[in-house]
Amino acid sequence: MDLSFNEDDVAFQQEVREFLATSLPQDVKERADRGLHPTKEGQVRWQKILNEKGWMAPNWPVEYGGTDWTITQKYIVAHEMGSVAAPQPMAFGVSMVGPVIYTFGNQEQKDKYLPRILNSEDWWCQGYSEPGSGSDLASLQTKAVRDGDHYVVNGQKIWTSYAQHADMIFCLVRTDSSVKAQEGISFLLIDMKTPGITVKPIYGLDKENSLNEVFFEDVRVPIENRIGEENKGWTYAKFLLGNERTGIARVARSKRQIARVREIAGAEKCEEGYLLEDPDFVRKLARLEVDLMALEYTELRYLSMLSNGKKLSAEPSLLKIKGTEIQQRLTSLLVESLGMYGAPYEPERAYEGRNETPVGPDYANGPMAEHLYLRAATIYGGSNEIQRNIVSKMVLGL
Amino acid sequence: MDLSFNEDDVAFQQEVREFLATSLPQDVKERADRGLHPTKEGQVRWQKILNEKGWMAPNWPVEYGGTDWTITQKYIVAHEMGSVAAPQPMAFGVSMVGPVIYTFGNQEQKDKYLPRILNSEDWWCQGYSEPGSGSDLASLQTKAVRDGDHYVVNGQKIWTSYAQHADMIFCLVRTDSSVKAQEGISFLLIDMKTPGITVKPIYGLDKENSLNEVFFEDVRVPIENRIGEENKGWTYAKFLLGNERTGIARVARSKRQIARVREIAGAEKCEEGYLLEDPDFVRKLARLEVDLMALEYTELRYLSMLSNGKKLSAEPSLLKIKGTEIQQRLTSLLVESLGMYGAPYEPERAYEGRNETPVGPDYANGPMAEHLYLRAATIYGGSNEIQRNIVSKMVLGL
Amino acid sequence: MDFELSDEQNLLKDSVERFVKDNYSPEARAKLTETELGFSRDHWKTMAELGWLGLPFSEEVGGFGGTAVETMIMMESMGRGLVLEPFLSTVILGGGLVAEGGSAEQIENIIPEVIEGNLMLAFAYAEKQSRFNLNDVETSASKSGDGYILNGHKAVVYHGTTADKIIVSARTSGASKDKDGISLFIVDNNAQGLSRRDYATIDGQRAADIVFENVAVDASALLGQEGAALPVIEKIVERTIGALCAEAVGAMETANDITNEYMKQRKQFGIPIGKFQVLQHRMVDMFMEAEQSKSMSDMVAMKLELEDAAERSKAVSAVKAQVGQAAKFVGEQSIQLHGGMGMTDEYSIGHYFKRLTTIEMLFGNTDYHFKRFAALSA
Amino acid sequence: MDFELSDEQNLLKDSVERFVKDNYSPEARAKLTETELGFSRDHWKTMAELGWLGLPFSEEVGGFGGTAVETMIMMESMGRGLVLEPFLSTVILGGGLVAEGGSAEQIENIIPEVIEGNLMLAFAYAEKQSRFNLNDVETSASKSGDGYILNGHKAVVYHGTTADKIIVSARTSGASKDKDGISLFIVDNNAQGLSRRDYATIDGQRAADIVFENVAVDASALLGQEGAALPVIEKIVERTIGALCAEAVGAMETANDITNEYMKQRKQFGIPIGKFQVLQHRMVDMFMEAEQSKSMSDMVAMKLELEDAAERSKAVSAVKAQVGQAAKFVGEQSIQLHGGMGMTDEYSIGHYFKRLTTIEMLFGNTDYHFKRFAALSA
Repeated sequence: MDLSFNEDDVAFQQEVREFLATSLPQDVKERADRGLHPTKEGQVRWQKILNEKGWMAPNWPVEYGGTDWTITQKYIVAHEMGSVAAPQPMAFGVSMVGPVIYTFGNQEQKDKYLPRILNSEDWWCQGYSEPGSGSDLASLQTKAVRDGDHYVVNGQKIWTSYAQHADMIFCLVRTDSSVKAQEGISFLLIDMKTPGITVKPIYGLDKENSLNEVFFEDVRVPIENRIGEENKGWTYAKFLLGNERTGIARVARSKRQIARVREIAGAEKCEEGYLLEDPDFVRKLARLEVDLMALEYTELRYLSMLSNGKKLSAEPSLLKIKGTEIQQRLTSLLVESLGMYGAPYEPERAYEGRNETPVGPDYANGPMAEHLYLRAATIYGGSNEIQRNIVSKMVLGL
Repeated sequence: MDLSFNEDDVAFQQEVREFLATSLPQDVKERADRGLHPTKEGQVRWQKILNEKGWMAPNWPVEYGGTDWTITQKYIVAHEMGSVAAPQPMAFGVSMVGPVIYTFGNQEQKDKYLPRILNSEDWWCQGYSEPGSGSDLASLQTKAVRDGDHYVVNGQKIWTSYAQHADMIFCLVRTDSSVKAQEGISFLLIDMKTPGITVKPIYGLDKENSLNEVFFEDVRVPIENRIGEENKGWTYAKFLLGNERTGIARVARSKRQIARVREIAGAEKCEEGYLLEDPDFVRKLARLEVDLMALEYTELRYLSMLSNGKKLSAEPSLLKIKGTEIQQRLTSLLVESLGMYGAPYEPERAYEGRNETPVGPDYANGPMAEHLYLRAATIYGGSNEIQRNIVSKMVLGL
Repeated sequence: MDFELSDEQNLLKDSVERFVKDNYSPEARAKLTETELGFSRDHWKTMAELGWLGLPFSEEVGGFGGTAVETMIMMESMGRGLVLEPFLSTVILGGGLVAEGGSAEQIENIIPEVIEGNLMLAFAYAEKQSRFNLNDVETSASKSGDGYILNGHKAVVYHGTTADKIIVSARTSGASKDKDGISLFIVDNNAQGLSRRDYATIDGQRAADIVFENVAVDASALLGQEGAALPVIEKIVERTIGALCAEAVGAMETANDITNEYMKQRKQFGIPIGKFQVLQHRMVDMFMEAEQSKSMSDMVAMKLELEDAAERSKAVSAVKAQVGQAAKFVGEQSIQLHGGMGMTDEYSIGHYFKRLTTIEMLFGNTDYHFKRFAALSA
Repeated sequence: MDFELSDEQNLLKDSVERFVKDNYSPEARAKLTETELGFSRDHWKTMAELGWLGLPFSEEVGGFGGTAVETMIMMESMGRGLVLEPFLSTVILGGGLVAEGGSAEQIENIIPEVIEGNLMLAFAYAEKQSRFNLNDVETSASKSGDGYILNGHKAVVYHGTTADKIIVSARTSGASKDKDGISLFIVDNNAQGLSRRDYATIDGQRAADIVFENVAVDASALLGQEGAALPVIEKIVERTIGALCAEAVGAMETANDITNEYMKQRKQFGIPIGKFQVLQHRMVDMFMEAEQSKSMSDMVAMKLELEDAAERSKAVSAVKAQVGQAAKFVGEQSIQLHGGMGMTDEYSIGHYFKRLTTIEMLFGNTDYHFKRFAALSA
């Protein structure tokens, strides 16, 4: 057992710090730090910088462009990026569809898509959920019917994050309705410019457009855009969901949020001093910090087990559950720390053409938007209730 | 809407206070205040005093010995008794079997048992739970077979509180195994001195004997000891369970516990002052007080609805759930307030023949015993999980 | 002891519920929130016609002499529809301050106009540094001839956007947190030197930051005795908290109804999600929180009439703390149980969540009131 | 970064687990708790023979030079069986104080005897007024010739009943809460003027209140530098907290295993109660608490070797707070999920609950350590 950094680790940490100090664009950092949705342009600009450095896809195998970092190095990068609010690359490409492609795709697919993901030429989105299928993903109804060299896709996806920016969507579609729900699903990669695709914005609790509905009307998708075998899509989807859980704890981001709470509470007056001296506030912050520390070391312990060749069952669901609960408590505390200035709220588009910034102290711009948006954190990617079902079954055998 | 006391109420409150000041035996009060199990002798002595005053059974109809108090008067009595730690009469007789007898019993049964309950000549216990039937009460297996003018009872009851003191037990027994579980149950009153009954103590978490197993081996019970009709016992049992919920909130007792927490925390040193000044402790205590206040006014609101002729569904389950949660938080806080002196613990019988009182400050004797014993509060009388099932079904229609 | 409504009170309740049912469908409300004004002047007229705007005022000035119980009834029903009209700001808070602290002349000039629906009010009390502390006042009012000159910045004045007159707390003497030396002034919203930054709030309402830069007012603008306004402010803010908690009760009960209904309709894995025990128990906990809040809200409505200020204040903080906890839990879990649907601005449940979120914070959040309760209990 | 055990460490773990399996069935443990002694001298001998009593001591004095990681491994396994022998009191706490603060002579006289199993120790630090504050010491040690005279009352000295020597914190100078002026003394448990009140604790262990009435000791009884004992006490108490948290992890994991198994066996309404979703999720939460505690316990075992005292102290308080919360939740819910069966003294689960309850309190409860953590983070 060992928690220490060796000399190489310390040098690496220095390299990461220098890279971030010199390369992270200020505007990108600021939006991320406030918890606002990224702009497409800013996110892509930053991802291209990361890719130039070779750090776009640390978890990929080296042959496809990964970094071959030790878990200590990954920890260092995650935490250094978190502490300066450097955004992670959008997950849909590099963390979700990328691994599916290099694991189950054919050579052509690998050659075509992986470099474009690394260099952020394609913005990917995820076509999983449908109006009738939330937690019960396998009940999806979007149909793909073979017609010569194409599938003809009809149906609707929903809750599609950033579909309005997307160049590509990876979709679960039903290719066989005569078998059990999970057995008739295929995994397609679809160009968003294909005729018949319509994206309709959903305005969220935060009154911003990050979610969308995506409609498919006789959308023709070449069969070479199918991953793996027809009707085996569920296997690839499950692989992806498992993969999605790594990093879902978002420890580094939450650490930065703790620092933000301290910054704000240290500036907000309260009774005779500052909010940061209020015993109730101090206690809530300490509880969060300790819970976050417990999560951090649990994540590290699991990573250590994996890198020592041990297998995990559904333990990573714990990271999702605890991670999202902490994120929500943090945005709650951020909003609370604003006092009355938690109430003013207008979406970003309301400021278009106005020569004004949001009212109140500068740090009041962000927390409520993120607080509202992050209500989804315990819902998406398998709600926390579903995660507990999974642990109950897989780990506890109940 | 009106919360005020009228002149009569104020006079009545004065009467109650005087009665308690002059009539409540000091030894009985002290055990109750500490949260220790009552002795049989002390409890009976106190109940006889209450009965002499005519206050043994406030909730009974006047014709059987009730008091015809308004809800305000009941509130006053409960709260005055609570504030001086006067024990309530044992529920098994006066609150449980009594109402069953005057509601469903025949004249002979009423004449025979009700006066003896009022004057504490019979100590009753409750024969419901069995080893295989906890939350699933209707699955009980104790059999009663007709043999002439008698039932012959065979089987076992468990978790029977104070059976070691009891003169009588009211029992649910199976008189027909050929029908649906609830339909073959009868309700019998059984003399504990009947041959074939064996009481075996269960030592609880508190290492005291308040719970027991009761074994029935060919126990002959006269058929006139059956309440109502054969095989209709479930109806009476359900009536009783509904009845049991009134008063289950134990608000007055919890108010007294709040006062005890204040007494102890006001005497325990902590940092530069007393525990009662510690912000964390203050916060926990304030939360408890507010939660208790919410429970108190919810109970009153429900009582007000009932006395105005409105019907409640499963709302009283809320009183059980919240009341027991508060009781447990209170004993937790009491134990916590003792600091290191929360650890020493020996059952009462360990002191027999020793010329010693428990170690530590005098107030340290009691809280841990009650804390341990009250873990059962969220289990017995239908666990809090079962209560939530009931509310879900009956109130929310889920 | 009696928690039942009188026949008259039941009529009032029915009347408000009918208004809400007729005018506050989720769609209708959504439209109103998108308007410049943020509410409907027609609704306001209706409220005046129905006599609601005169509810808490004495009969002498044309009011109905209602108690906090009538206010509770009205606010609870308004909470069901998340009503947007500034009843709380104008009638309970602004009107309450005038009726409680004003001279006979001020009352005569203002209250009948409020009752008629011709005059709207807002109370500017919070400041950047004050958090929830009512006696933390740095805005200054310095004597100048017969009148006063106001300077300062007031934060997040609910309905300060549309009020005709702003009631401002300002310091006429003492240091910034002194209890003495605070005075109230009635200022025209278009007074010289007054500038406003208007904005929307997350609960779909409107508020403003108001800056006073050498705003000159007459002696007649002083509301009540110079330097002695704090007890008046505290009393009226406590009544406002009671009203706000009643609104929260209505909002919670409705959020629960909506969620409960959704759980019966929405199917996953082939069965309604309301059949999953974990979600059932969550819904039971939400129901219990609303029940407890309702009991406390009823209690405080009765206790607000108490003469004993300490007892009254303790009850008010207890209720706000209970309702604050409940509002947070019910609001957040309503979203959770709705899943993705709960995340959309279009669907109604999110608006209950947002209003409950602000109610938790307004006039002191849960922690603030637990602490105040504890201090009053010590 | 690596959380895996070495081969040697795995051997140690297997060895302790075997000992627990062979000697600590619930029935065997129940019998031991009913004895006068409260544990088994035979087991103690076995532990000595296996070398466990020398685990944390340096090789020079006959120990194995183990780190906090080895202690964690041993305590975690002991926690599984709720082992009663005074390993913590004698080896980690008492032995730790001697090894850390003692003179070469004291170390030589005491540690080998501890390692051999011939000498038991206990640490008397708490006092009636001190709560969890290690520097709140009123017991006095006044110079008298070459030696000292001790006076005072020490509260709840775990295993003070059976220890051969008591290590006592006493004030040689300063006021009652001063950090300077605290000294440690090694006192024979049968010293003239020392009187004991022995009793059982709820976790089935033994403790004593010890009164010192003019107890005279030689200068050689002083452990470490006069008046400068607090840093030594803090360091060793922190190691003890780490060990105690590891014990809690073992106890929680076992309580969870027992409960999980019970949920599979126990039927209600015709099906195992483990099929009810609400109970499943409760069990998942218990599992998660234990997992988080395990991670923190591992972490602190590694961090206890740190030189940076502030960083180490912060980690220790974080772990104790996390484990305290988890212990309370897991303990209480284990009882709840067992229903009536959980309420009996005969069944094993209650004993896990009780030990977890005391661990939450010992050396500072959850609130205490959250506060300490916050103070160290400020």
